[in-house]
Amino acid sequence: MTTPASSQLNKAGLARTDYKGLPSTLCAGCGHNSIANQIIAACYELDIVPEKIMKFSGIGCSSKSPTYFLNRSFGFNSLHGRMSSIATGAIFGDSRLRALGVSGDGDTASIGMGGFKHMVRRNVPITYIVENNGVYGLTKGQFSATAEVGLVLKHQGSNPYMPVDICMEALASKATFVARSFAGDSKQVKELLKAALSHRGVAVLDIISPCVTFNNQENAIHSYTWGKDHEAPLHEISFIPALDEIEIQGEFDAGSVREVNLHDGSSIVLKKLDKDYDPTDRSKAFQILEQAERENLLITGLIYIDTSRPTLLDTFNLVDAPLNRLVETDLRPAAETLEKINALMF
Amino acid sequence: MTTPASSQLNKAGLARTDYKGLPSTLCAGCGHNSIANQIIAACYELDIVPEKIMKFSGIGCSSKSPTYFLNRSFGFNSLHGRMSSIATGAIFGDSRLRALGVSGDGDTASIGMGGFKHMVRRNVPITYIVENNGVYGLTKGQFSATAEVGLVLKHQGSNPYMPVDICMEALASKATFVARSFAGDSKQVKELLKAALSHRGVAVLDIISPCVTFNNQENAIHSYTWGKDHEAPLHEISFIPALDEIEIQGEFDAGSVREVNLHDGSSIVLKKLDKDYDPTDRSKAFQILEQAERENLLITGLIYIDTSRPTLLDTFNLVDAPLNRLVETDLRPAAETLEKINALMF
Amino acid sequence: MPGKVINDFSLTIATVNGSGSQTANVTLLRALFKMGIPISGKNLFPSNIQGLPTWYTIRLSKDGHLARRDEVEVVVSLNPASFARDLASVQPGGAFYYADDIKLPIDRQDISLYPMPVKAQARQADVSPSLRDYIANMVYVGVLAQMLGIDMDKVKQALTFHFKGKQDPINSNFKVIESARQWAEQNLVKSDPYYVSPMDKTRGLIMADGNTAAALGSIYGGVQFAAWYPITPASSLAESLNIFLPTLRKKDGKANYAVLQAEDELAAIGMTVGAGWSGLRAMTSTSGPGISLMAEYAGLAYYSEVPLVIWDVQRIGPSTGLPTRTAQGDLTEINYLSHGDTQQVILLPGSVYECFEFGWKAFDLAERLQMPVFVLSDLDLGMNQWMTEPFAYPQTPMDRGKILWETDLEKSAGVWARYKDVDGDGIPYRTVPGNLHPASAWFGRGTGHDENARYTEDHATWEAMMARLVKKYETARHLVPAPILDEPAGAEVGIISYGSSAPAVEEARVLLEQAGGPKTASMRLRALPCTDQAREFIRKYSRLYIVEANRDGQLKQILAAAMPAEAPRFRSAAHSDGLPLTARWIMDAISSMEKIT
Amino acid sequence: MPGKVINDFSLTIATVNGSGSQTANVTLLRALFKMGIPISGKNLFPSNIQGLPTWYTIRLSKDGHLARRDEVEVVVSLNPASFARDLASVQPGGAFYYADDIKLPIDRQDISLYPMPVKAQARQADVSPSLRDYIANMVYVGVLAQMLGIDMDKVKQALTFHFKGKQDPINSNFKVIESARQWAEQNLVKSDPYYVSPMDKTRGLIMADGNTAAALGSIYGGVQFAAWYPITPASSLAESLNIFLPTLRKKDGKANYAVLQAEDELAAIGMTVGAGWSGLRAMTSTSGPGISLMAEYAGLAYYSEVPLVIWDVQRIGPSTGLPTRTAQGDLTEINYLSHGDTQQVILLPGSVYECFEFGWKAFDLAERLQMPVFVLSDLDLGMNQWMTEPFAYPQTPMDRGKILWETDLEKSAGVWARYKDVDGDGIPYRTVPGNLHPASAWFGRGTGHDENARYTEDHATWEAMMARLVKKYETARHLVPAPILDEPAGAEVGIISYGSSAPAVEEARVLLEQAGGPKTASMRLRALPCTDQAREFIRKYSRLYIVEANRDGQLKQILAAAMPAEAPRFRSAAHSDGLPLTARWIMDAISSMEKIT
Ligand SMILES: Cc1ncc(C[n+]2csc(CCOP(=O)(O)OP(=O)(O)O)c2C)c(N)n1
Ligand SMILES: Cc1ncc(C[n+]2csc(CCOP(=O)(O)OP(=O)(O)O)c2C)c(N)n1
Ligand code: SF4
Ligand code: SF4
Ligand SMILES: [Mg+2]
Ligand SMILES: [Mg+2]
Repeated sequence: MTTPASSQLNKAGLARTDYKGLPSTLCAGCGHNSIANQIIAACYELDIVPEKIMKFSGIGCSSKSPTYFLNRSFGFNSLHGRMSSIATGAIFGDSRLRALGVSGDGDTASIGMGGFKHMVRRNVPITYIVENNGVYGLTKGQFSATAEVGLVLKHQGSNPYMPVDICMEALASKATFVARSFAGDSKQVKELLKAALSHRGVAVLDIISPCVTFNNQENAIHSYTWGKDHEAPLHEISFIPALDEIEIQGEFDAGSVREVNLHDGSSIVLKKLDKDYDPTDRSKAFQILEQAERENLLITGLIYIDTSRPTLLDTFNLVDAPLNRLVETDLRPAAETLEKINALMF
Repeated sequence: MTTPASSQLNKAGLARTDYKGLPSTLCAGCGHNSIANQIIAACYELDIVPEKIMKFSGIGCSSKSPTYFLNRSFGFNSLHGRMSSIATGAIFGDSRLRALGVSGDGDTASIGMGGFKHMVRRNVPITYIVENNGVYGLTKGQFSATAEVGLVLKHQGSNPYMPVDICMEALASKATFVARSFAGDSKQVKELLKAALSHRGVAVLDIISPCVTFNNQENAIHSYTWGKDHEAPLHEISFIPALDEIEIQGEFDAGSVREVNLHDGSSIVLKKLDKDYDPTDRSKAFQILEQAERENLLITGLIYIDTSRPTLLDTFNLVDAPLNRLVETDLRPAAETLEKINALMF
Repeated sequence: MPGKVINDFSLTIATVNGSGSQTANVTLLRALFKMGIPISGKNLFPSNIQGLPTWYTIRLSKDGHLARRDEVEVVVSLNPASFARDLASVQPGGAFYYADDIKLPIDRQDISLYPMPVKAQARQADVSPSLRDYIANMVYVGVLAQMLGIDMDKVKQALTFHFKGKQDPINSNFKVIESARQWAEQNLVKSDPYYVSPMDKTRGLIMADGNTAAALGSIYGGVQFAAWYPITPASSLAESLNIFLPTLRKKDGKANYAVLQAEDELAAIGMTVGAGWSGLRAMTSTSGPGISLMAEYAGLAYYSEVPLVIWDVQRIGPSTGLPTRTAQGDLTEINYLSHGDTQQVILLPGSVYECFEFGWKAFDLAERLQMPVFVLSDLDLGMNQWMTEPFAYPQTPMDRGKILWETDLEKSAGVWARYKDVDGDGIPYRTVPGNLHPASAWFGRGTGHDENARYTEDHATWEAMMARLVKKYETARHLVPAPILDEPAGAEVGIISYGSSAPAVEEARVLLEQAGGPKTASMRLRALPCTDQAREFIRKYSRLYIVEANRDGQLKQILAAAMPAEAPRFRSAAHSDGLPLTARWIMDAISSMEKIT
Repeated sequence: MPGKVINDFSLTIATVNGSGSQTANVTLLRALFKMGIPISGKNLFPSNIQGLPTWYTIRLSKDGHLARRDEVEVVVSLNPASFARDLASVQPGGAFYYADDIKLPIDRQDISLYPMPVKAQARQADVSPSLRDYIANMVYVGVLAQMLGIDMDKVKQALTFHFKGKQDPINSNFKVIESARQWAEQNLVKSDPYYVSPMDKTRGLIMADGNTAAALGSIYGGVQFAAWYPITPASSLAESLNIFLPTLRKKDGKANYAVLQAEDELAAIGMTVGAGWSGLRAMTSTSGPGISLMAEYAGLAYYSEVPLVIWDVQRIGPSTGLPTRTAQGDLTEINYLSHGDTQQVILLPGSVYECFEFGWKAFDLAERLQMPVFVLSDLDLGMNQWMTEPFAYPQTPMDRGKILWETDLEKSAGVWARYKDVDGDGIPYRTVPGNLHPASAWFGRGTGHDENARYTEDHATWEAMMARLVKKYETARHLVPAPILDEPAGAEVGIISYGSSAPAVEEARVLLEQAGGPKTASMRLRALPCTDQAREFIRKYSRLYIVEANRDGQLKQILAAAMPAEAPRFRSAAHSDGLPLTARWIMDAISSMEKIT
């Protein structure tokens, strides 16, 4: 999944190819791939110098994708559910860098819930993307915490729990940037990515990104016609037909509602926020999310933004030079000071 | 902190003393003590058989209190932040029992956040009390996740993070019972406890419970007049003057607002929900919590309730007999079945 | 053409992950098995879902050796990406089958080459176009059937079994196989020596993977509660519970068990501890990363004496490591798991058969000892197909351990103490929630406690409690499964192995003797702490080789710490690269050390 | 009356937790210290905040022994709850001071009894009523000053120091002390032999606790990032960073460091790994339960080779255990921490002085080795007051290890490989974020990787990486602090100790010789893995006693696993009840084992 080389240079003097990563090893048609493409496009169009980005992820198919973009950026594919903490520590190394994290719904909303909430509360300056497919892809199709209640998966039975709404969680933890999009809506994904990358503080981006392989109803799982006859399930979990990524066709305008059919025949309903929606009104944000949940549709767009709150780095009032460039003379107090200290020790 | 013996028997044929626990080892004046007293009162008045309650806690001053009530109940003082999971597993032992958990704000909102959120999502049938003092008591006064932003504590500096609103978190995770009270409002605490204990599903009870010892502003910390002179701080963390528990004086009526002064001179503002407030309206609940936060006051009362959702136990459709009373003949399939299984193994 | 080699070679099929070759491979495996030929099937797959190379290796061994071999004589390649590597992997004199649409250079004259019209055959198949990629896999089944001499009836049987008798898929698949076979008959000339022919060495045996066996064993052990979090290679253990429990353990539609997918491993073990404390047979299953996350709760269970079973289906670490590669690398971590002084009980199943057996035994041990019991399997044992005796129904009644109910407490007039060593075996009595006797309740905690479970900081009491736990561990030594010993007369050297490394060790012993090496005695350890039989074996031999699939010789370290007096005679044969050990490697390792005696 | 016993006894003060006796106790300690008498102060406190018994013991030792003793000669009791126990604890011939308002039976004739009018004196004190309970503690200071002969000027000095020269509190407190002293002078008749008198054995020394020392050492080591989560007995380490960093490390109001209180230990170490990866000197501090929670991330840091420092201020476990009691019980867990094959580097400070020294050295080691470095302190070392040489300014410049910046990469034309063993010491080169050279970036991961940090499942590459890490561990062996050896000629027996147990061992050696026991050589181990000096010592002696404050002889187990050939000569003297080891216990343990040789 590399991006077609474009010789045209941006203001950073870089070609689009300077932003590419290694070939994707995700399934053909995986929503995660289109998101990686939009990250490349957004960084290219924002003239970001790749060396000035730090990439982070946890563990999962989604968490693999940081290797599929920005080869020239430092990055860390950390532990399952623990990207929040490693990123929080890493941003102190050189405060001039921007952090970009890619996680999954399992990685963030299941095992990573605690760390995610506290990262948000601290307003860690990071663009935090959740590639949300309601399932554990890499471990082959168990429920994640964002799975629909009542969803039935092979070998898993029916999901009895209420789904986690990542945007609602971010909002409850006082996120300063909360947005949702759909992997198939590349235009919106790119725009929101640009906004997020330009935001000072934590920017939570919940991107619905269907898993072509596992997010299927049991009854629909891998059904094929044998010969001329009717459909019958193929009990072959190791067979994954190559499918196309779902792309929203035509214009999807602000304020409108769009039903999207997924590979397994199920569908989701997206509602794009109106142009005149005010994303700075937190109580309104709660209201629309709560309402959308009742009406069982997914709000997309910039749901909430607050540009006033200091970031975690701001609160530490650090020296201007990057901490990781400081040397012994900066870091080791003079010998005299130790005498004073010893004197304090009675 | 034992309850005065009352010879009067309740419908369970028990005296109030049958509900008591060991003497408290918490500080005199600790809000947690009054809550323990109300738990005793509530269980006594609800005619609950103590053997039919399971007590749980994590680690902290608050988490010690389950030993200060219901000596005749089974209980487990588990790990810091991990009461949610041990309780979730334990309720399967005998579904006829009621679970009652006591946690702290650090235990629930810091280290325990992830487990807490998922327990709530699963609608685990438990009365989950958070004795919320905005500080780590047992480890001597560090910030907890519910500490006011900007609060200054000895050796900790100023708290830069936004506080966690436990009721908001419970609501976001689709709790079926969300309430808040103040330890000094024993009447309300008891009433809400009774409601919670009668609820089928997760009942989250956030009780503001001031720490007399550590929840102090640095400038106010342990100040005393030496001789005739003005106040000066006493740098003696090991000196804890015996203070009285804060009790709200007189009637605190529904709908009214009350400012309460804490031991350190700081104060909190409580607003009791109106009589006509409808606790079944979830969007309304979000609204009042969000608004109260902006107005920097604490809503008390039953904030939200939903009696329709099945509990975690309901979703498993278990046999009627308590699982922990089943015997080999119930649990070990017959020998013939294994032959069938072996045949399946090709 | 050299003499035929019959039923004694390895066959590797190289395909693309996600292309659906599993049905084809298992069909081959089943057909061979039904022909009575001893076989094992190992799947080498990448840690992704679609598009990367994957290999499936079937070893045929008329002598019944089931361990992995490095050498492979017959290779089938359908994957351009691994073509060169696959070609190079064929033993001289071997056979190389490949899809004829792969137009890549072939530079070997020392092997037989067989192109296969995979795409063409698939196109003729009368299945919906979306199925073509899948059905293509059946082509090599047909070609191999013809070229190796696989009985087509058995192939049909295999398909019938796989598709549970549904005629449509059976026929569509078989048609493709048959026409491919015919094509081979007409177009290929056999020039390699590798053949199969019927034997009678699998009668009465079954094939299964260890995770399925472990789940079934747990079910026959009466598992009542399982909390888990998905992780390769352990997931299929819990998923097998989901598959088999409903049919085996429901009473008129109602369940007497609960399987719960937790939000993470911290919660999974926490829930399991809660269920174990409340009197249920409780288990969790995970792999290395999960074990690390379970460390804190494992310590609580050890010290508060809560029974639970923890399965660790090991993969190679440290850290995330290689999720789809095997190892025996979690032994030292688990032996010393959690802070403070702890001693953990560990079971080491050495076969799929024992995965079932230890599945139920682990509960008896955990409830008897009132402590966590760890069962260490691994990816090779857990996810690969092994030939085995049918699972044996538990020979002994369930042991629920020392539980007091209302009637017991009435007898004792409510006099009892939760942590008192009444019987001198270090194991106290316990009550569980729901016991309505007024004296039944006690308060569990991970903090210091006295015999009545009351909090105390008294140092003598603390030390006494900890000493009793040592006594309990000593009791465990006499209850855990004894090792499997093979001590031929005149053996000078002892070999100690465990788990999935055992088959390779047994084969290596044969090779060693054939190569004129020393006669060896063998002990397959099945549990820690060491039973008396194990200690005796260790004391007996002048040189002890400890064979294991890890880097640091973990069992050797544990044994040295446990039996320092014997430690100088220990020698480590440890090696870990993600693949199961081979007999050849073991034999080389031992003989090189033997020379330097 | 028997002959005077001067400067050689123990004094215990029994009060109620939360009553504010700390100032009084420290004042006594300081006054004695300023009199030149070698002393140590140990606080035995409950795991709660107010209302439970608490004891403070000052040992005076003219010979400079600082370890805990079981015997106590002078006892002060202000707590009715512990009165009986306190009374019983006095050695025959000793002295018992008690608040005269405690009306409890006193049944001992073999000791001197001194009632003190604590309440009455406090009432006379001219302080606000709310302070009476606190000031009452000054009464026993005055009484003891009179009865033991403590120099009142030194008492005044102590108060002045404590109240940072503020006259009001100094005077109010001193007044109470002085009037109590006068009361004692007029009303009490000395009948016990215990006295203090000035010496010159503390000149140039300071007193401090290990956590403060560790924090200061870290600051002089240039700590840039610390993430922590509160836990007894480690909290005061991070809190001391908060206290001292602002004054020592701010440049015109701006900080070149960050201390962050995380939401839990999983996050604390995660943040620390992130900071270490990004090129900062990063640390976290915790106790046993935190270590267990850090297991997974510790494995990631080990395998992805991220430098960080982890302080474990040990308390007794397993599980929550006794949070306010000490032990050396996390050694085996940490040595084998995390799943898969890992080898951890562990520093073992044996004094407050070394807490400071290892505070800065740990960073040099971590950045040089690019791996986690664990420093194991404990409650006794970390929270109690120890006499020590003043902290020594780091003798060596900072070692930032193998870091490549833009200029380096320009020189090499961007040619480098993150995980290549260029120098043959197993340690690769690294770049850190912010390096703007286009070739600088690499992608960290806990999954299998090659020399260029690219993901791979190749088994040969995996094994090579793991082998290099073994080489790195071997390099570490030559870099970690060497043991402190004392090998008198003619010693047959070796004693190995570490950490806070060392002082008791040194005292025990004297006692052993006095008791006609064998002449002993001593090695205080200061790090794992064992340096050559340590190995040599271990090879040398016919019998080796390994002394430690845990149940299972954890160091002995680690050494047996590491040096199996020497293991038969190891003998464990391990004991753990939450209190620091005493010389008497060690001497008894060793001599009993010596007899049975
Ligand atoms: C501690 C730990 N537990 C479990 C796993 C196994 N695991 C790997 S990915 C994954 C879930 C991934 O789901 P998600 O985050 O939604 O990503 P997706 O694959 O769906 O994109 C799990 C459970 C692990 N690697 N580490
Ligand atoms: C894993 C772990 N980390 C840290 C601790 C130390 N610890 C004990 S109680 C506590 C915080 C308690 O705060 P809170 O839950 O608010 O209870 P409170 O004492 O304020 O009532 C901490 C951090 C622990 N016991 N276990
Ligand atoms: S399994 Fe699902 S999530 Fe993973 S790569 Fe394939 S489509 Fe994407
Ligand atoms: S320290 Fe605070 S929370 Fe703890 S017992 Fe005392 S008053 Fe209560
Ligand atoms: Mg997912
Ligand atoms: Mg608190």
